[in-house]
Amino acid sequence: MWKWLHPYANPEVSYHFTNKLLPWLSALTAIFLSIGLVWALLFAPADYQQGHSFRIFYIHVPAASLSMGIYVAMAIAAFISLVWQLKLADASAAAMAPVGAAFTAIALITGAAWGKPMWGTWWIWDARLTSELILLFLYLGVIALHNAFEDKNLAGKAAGILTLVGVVNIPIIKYSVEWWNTLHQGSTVSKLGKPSMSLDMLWPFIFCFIGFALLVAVIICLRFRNEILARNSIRPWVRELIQKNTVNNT
Amino acid sequence: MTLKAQSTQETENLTATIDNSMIGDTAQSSQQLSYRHAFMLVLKRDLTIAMRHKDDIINPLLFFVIVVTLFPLGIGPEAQTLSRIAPGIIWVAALLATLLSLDRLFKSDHLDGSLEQMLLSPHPIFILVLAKIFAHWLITGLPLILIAPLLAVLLHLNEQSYTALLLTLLLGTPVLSLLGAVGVALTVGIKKGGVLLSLLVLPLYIPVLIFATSAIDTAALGLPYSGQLAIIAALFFGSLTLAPFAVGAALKVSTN
Amino acid sequence: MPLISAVNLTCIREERLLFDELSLEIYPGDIIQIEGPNGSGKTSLLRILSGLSQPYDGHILYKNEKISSCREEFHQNLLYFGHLSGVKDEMTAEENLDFNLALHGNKNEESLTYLAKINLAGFEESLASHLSAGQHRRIALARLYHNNAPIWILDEPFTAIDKQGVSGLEQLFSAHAQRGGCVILTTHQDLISIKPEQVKKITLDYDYL
Amino acid sequence: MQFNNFSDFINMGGYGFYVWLSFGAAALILTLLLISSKAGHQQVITKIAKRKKREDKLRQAKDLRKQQNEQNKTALNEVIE
Repeated sequence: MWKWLHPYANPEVSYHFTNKLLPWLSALTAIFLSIGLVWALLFAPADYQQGHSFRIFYIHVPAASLSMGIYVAMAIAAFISLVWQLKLADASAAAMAPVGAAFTAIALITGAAWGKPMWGTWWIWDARLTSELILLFLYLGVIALHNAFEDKNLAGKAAGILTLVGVVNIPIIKYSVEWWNTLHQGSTVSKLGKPSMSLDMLWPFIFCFIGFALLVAVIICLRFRNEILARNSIRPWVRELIQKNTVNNT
Repeated sequence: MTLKAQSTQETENLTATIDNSMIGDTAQSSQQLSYRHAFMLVLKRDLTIAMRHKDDIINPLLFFVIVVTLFPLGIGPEAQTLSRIAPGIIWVAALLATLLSLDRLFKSDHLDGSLEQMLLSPHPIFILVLAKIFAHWLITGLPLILIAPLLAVLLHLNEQSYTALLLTLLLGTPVLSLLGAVGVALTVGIKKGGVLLSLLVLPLYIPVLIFATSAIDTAALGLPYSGQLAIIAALFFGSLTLAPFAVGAALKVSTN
Repeated sequence: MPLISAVNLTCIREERLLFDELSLEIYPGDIIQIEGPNGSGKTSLLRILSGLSQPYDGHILYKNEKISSCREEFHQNLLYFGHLSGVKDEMTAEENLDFNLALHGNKNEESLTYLAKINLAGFEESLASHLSAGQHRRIALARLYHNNAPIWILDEPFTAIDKQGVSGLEQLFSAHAQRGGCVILTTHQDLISIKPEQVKKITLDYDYL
Repeated sequence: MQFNNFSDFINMGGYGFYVWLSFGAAALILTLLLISSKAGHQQVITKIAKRKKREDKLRQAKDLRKQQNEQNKTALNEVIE
């Protein structure tokens, strides 16, 4: 596997590879996301209990699960960069943090907007919402640490350590918040039951989920590209690239 | 650019004539590198420094007392309300007081260069870090535990909860020091690391806060709270084994 | 066998290339003076050699072994002295020296004589905060007299040291080199009492300026 | 199609505000992120280009100084000769 991976560990190769990948990924994203969203908004049936407010589900759930998934991916990248000193893993972890934070924020906002009609309040200290909020704090910490260091390599290492500490803590935090929530659960708040999904709800959901996942990939690729350039700014290939770019522009 | 420093011929002649017994037999002239010795060495040093710099001990303690006194003034003096929220107040105040004191854990050592020397010592970093964290806990955590019952009286804490309060603080404050050390180690090289530190560390403190306050609440009802204590103990041992390594790695990054 | 060698070091600071593909070998008996204008990477090179900083690329060998794989042995044989002296204000001169020696695994029976040798006799009991900048650095440099570490890496050791102290240190360096140790140092002054042929110079110059 | 006309669609069975708030917020955040990520590429390139220009200038100045030094030297040698 390492042999196969090796050429991609070269910044120049992976920069051009990402560049080639981007149009295809973007096209796929556009297809899946437009089908998914139109289906979810126009054609999917309304929930028998929640009515049309159920359509928030098609953003909220993908955003929430992606926000967790991105953190895990970031932790894996951080681990690789710390153990094998792979600078590209560092760049990818740096590219992921803002995307993860954005999806966490979306999950929180849509959660609140869904909660208002369902629970009658914008915010409840529901276990899932609370752990999502804490996840946002963790993301913001990682981003802040990235920005606090002037040297990008050091920033990557420091943020990597924090990410790993965070990923050990996430299950503990999640468990403690759930446990705390059941302990303090008032009887007035009824939790949303797991919606029993019919097929005509499941399909648009699948399309939306894949669409959002692809969108995540596109944004991460875009940012990854920038990170590679910024980290290799003194390399001759970057200099050449910039020479070409500036000539083309003028 | 390639530079090569070549060995001169004279040096070999010179080394032959001069007694070089001092070089090369480091193992004999140095002490055994025992963990216990290294631990005690750093612990003794940090405690000596703290004793000569007493405001380091007193200021966080005063902060703790003042924050706790502010709550009744803000909420109202009803004994019932106060005793209901007392565990939370005491624990949040303890958390903030620890956070306030964390900055000094590595900052002054970083500024005067002794941190570099520690990283260059042949002793394993984690043992030195552990000694520093233990010293920090002795200086800030322990006084908090000693003064907490007094504040609990001010807040009308349920009489059944005192043991639980002390036990949770005894097990929980070391966790605060250990996790906090990771945050400080990450931010020690940054000029304005103070605010960043709280952003990094406070989310990690949430589990301790939840289980500790819940143990105290449960004790107030006269129910067994050993479950929560066991979880805090697990958090303690978990962070005791993992945090020193994370701190060591973070310090290497910060002093780079 | 070189005591310490650098292989293909590349160092980037603040997105500036300080040196690229730098290799050097340092043998017992070498006194190496690293020269260069401010900001040319002298301190960075010393920190990389001591293992405090990670180079962007390349690695450091101690007796042909990577320092990351023989950390304990390397650190036992290394004495690094940086810009910051590592002296605590809250402790006395003697306590500081004792701690610094013990931290590096050395016995500290003779710390009083070392302090006397570096001209700090009579100040053993005074808190470091009451001493001058030069005396601070002397406390740290007193470790040099307990010389069982063959590799000395000294960053600007003469800063704030008076003339007499400087020549004392220089004699100490050449004695150390003759005993089979090596000294790597940066300084803006010329070494006076060490013969020029004994000193090897490495000049750092940046590419982009 | 679940809706008879456009105003029905906007109304979302009375939940219009919440549904459109969610979709709007998500769209806004994602578009901003996408734009900033895309713009970042050009920003990085201009930044590096600027630095390159500065370094080129410095190098030229250095070469010039070298040339002048050499000229001075040869002039001096001529005088001596």
